[in-house]
Amino acid sequence: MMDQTPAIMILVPVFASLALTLIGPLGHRAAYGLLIISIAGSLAAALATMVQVVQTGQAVHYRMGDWIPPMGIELVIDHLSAGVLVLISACALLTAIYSMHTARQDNPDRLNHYYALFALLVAGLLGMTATGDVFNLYVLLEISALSSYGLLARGKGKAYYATFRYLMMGTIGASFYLLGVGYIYIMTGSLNMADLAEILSRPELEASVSVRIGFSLIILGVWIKMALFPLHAWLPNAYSRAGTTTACLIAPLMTKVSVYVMLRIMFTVFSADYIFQQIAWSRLVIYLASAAAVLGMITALSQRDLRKMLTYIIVAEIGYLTGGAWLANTAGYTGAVYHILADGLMTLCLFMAVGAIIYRTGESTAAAMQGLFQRMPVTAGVLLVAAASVVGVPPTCGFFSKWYLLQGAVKAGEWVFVAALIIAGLLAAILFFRLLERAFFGRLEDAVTENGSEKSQEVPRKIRLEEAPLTMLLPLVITGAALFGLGIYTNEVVQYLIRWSMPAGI
Amino acid sequence: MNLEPFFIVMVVAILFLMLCNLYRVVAGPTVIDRMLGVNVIGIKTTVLIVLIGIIDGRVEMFIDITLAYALLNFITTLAAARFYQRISHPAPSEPEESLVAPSAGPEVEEVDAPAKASDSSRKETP
Amino acid sequence: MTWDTSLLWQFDILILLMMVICAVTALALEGLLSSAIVTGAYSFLICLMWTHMRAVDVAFTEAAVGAAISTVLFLGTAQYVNRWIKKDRPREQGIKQITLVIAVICAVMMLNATRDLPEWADPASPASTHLSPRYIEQAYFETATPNVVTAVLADYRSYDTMFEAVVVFAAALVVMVVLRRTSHKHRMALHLRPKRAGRDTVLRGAAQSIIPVMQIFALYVLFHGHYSPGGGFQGGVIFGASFILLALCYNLKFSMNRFREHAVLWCCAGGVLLYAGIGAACLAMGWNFLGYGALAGVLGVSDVMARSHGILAVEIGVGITVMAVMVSLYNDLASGGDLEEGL
Amino acid sequence: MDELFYFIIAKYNYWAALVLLFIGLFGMIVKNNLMKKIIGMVIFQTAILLFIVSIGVKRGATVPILQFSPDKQPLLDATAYANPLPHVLILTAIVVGVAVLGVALALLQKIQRVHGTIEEDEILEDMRK
Repeated sequence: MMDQTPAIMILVPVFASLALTLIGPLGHRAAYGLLIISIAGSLAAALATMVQVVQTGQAVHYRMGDWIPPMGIELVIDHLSAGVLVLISACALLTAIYSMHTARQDNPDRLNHYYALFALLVAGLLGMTATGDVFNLYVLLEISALSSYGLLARGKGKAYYATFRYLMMGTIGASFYLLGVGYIYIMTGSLNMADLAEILSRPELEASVSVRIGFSLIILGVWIKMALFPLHAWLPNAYSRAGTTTACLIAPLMTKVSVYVMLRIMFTVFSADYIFQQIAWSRLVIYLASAAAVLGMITALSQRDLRKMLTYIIVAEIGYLTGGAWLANTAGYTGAVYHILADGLMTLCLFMAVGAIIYRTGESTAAAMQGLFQRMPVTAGVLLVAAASVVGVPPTCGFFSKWYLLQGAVKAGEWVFVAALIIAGLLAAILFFRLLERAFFGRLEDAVTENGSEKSQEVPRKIRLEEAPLTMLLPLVITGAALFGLGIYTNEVVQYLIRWSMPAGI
Repeated sequence: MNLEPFFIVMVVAILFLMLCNLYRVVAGPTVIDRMLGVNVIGIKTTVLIVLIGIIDGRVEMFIDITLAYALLNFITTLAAARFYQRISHPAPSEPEESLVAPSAGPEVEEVDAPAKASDSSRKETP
Repeated sequence: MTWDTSLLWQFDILILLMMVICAVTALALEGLLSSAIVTGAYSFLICLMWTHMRAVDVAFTEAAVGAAISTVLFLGTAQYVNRWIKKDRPREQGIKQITLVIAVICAVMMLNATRDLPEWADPASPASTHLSPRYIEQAYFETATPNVVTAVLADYRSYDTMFEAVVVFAAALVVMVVLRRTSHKHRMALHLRPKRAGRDTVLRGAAQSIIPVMQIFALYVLFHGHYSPGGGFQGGVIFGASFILLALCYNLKFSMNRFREHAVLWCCAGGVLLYAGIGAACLAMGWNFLGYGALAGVLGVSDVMARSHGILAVEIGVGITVMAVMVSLYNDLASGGDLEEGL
Repeated sequence: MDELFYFIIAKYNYWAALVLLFIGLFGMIVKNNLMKKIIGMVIFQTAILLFIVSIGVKRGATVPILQFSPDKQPLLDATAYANPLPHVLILTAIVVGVAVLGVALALLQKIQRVHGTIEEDEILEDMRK
């Protein structure tokens, strides 16, 4: 059974989504339970795979249908993908637990279908991460994209248009990816990543214009999917109008998996040599990334809506990740990979905290933060941790990823990126300081008067504890603790996972 | 007897005929013209697929496609006709897509005219 | 330079020209109904192109999907939206122009780069010499399936195909989640949808004679996929189209009485379940996921024949899902989500 | 002249696919009506599929379904059959295309109901309110 874990990990959510479609009459509790069990199964399988990878120090290969790789499809789980797989399934599990109340609030009808799409999205993301075949990646990309359209469209009325735009951009991105794969296939005749890597390293293909165009198209497609700076316009609208559970699931994972795909294409299919010597876009990409980081944070600063603010923070974080990956040195790569994990957790934590606030107060503007510490101390505390991590305060994981990224940037001499990292960090500090000041020192009465006329006429409510329900609080606290945990075990993560996945040539 | 050149000539000839249909599809002016044009293109497509099969020498591999075409083409046409049945009254401002000449169109009843007026009624409360 | 008569460049150029014309027209026309119809013509032409490229399975799929399903879905949606494009409005979106300029630059670069591509239809191109000969030479001996496309689709790359079935399943689910309403108070204002008048005797007669033939043909396409173009997807679409035809000739209620809402949902999930279940059964018997060779013991045949049977079984799964999904998409989109009345 | 002719013949298929691709992209980006955007998307996707199927073509090759000699032995000359792999990929991609099309149309109906229009600028106006 142990050698079947890669397949089980992906299949369990698929089967769960099929079952969830059909168990409507059993009610939402059955659906909720089934979802959690299936994703917990995925997490267990992902952990088992990771343990295996770390223990043997070798990638796990799984041949679908027992066909030998270039002919059949294989799953390849190396150190990098093992980490990302655990991140995906863990985040999904936490969100699933968290969804008890919010999902029902957002989906008064068809909750089980909503959960079925939830499970499909998780299966798609896991499959994208585990696969070793470029075309299979496209199919799974479309599965995760399709299910995310369904999930996002369950938001409030304006979500439909935002989702439509996301669909258009997502289709362009995926189609560019497919076209790029087509170009690569013309020149090589293969689809398997390892096989491609071998063929593409031949000298006659290094100078080929078609291969270069194929690479550019794939990267462009992935950039659209991960919302790198000039291509990010779809993201804030789509994510900020989604329901709470949807936002918690999609916001941390979709963009991070796209970044993972970018790393895969860059370093597994192509090689560091090819990208940094032949293509030589690094400078341009790093400028884009710097612009993303700074402009994302500035835009976030100007938002009043909490959820929208967070989506712009994602745009900024994508800048960090991209910049780190294109720095072409060890520290930069370590920072980027570590930041995938750290940022996944951070974003999850922020969205969960904001979701809890919205669940209790029913509004999502910054005014909802007023006096938060008095009403929802645990949520406010976790929010503080997450904010510290985004800003980069030492014991949290956000600090370490920034540290690596800064190191890498300095080593590469990319001063623009160094400046962008520092400025973005400062902007984040200002952003969260403003919020948390309200949360900790603002008094509730101010909020009541601020909220609108009819409320201000009421007798001021007594300040009482109105913490979110336990199913929401528990995942929130776990995520908050994980931010510390990942920070404390940084060395181990780098040593056992990231160092092993370091591509040759950087 | 080698009939291949004959079939090739036929293919090209049918293609030119198709071009004529395409003119009707592009130029319109009414939807019915377009529908008919597309329908004829569909029929020619089935013929061409068989001819390609003959040229390829394995016509049995191509017959299934033509059968599917013949069956499914009917559905498209029928759907378009059904659709037309629903909206068979032209909107007053856009005479171009009408079934009959705009002047001969019957009185606008309830179909397309309320498109603007009923915008609010179509809205769903978000 | 010799040109095989089997690839007529005159033919190609004419069709490609027509395709470009159709594409431009479809985007330029003002009425959405006309646009949808021209898109149908575009689909005919691309199918012809694919037949000519000897991609019969692809052409078959396009014939089933592009010619029938897409157009019907377009028409079903066009009932519920403003069908006329509003012209002459000021354009102020500068970002679009910038994107367009970038796109044109990309186009020029990519056109320029085609010089580097191997020439069209070259048998010595890398794509034709690396993997594909292996498939062609081994598929028959390893899977007992003469149709190499089916063998690759449902065996060598069956993991992809499973997710292909999952994709259509997901689409049905998403459309259901987005569009369908359970509460009756949001029902579409009925004045927007005039009732059909009269009985369509001729149509009903035609339907009665065509639909059984169609369904038998669909089953033939599904089961004969090993030896001729076709397979689960194409057969499923044709079978689903027979229900759509029923709905068009009678009405939606009539076809939904024959194929009920719950049954559609069960079939949507059941097909994928059959597919993934076969894969999981192989896994349980000690092979890897979707290694049909594991079924040899159960079926009492050789490994190779087991693979052949495995292909058939998963094709049936795909067929069931696709059939149900096509019906479900039509039901939802053509009725605006309330399943009251279709096209 | 012969050179040029040869060059055109050797590449025209890729060109046509790319031209269609950019027509579709144009429709997706510039058109104001969302239905037109969807039609642009369909054209865009099929153009890519056309491009990829073009890879599988071989001169003088027949459909990738094995032929048998009179004594029931398969004829296994790889150059005699078109490349099957692109066909497989495109089959999957067509299905994905239909799925996306269905979802896009469903969203379109919802947009019409919520905003009362499917013209992009009017929707944006409606959302600003």
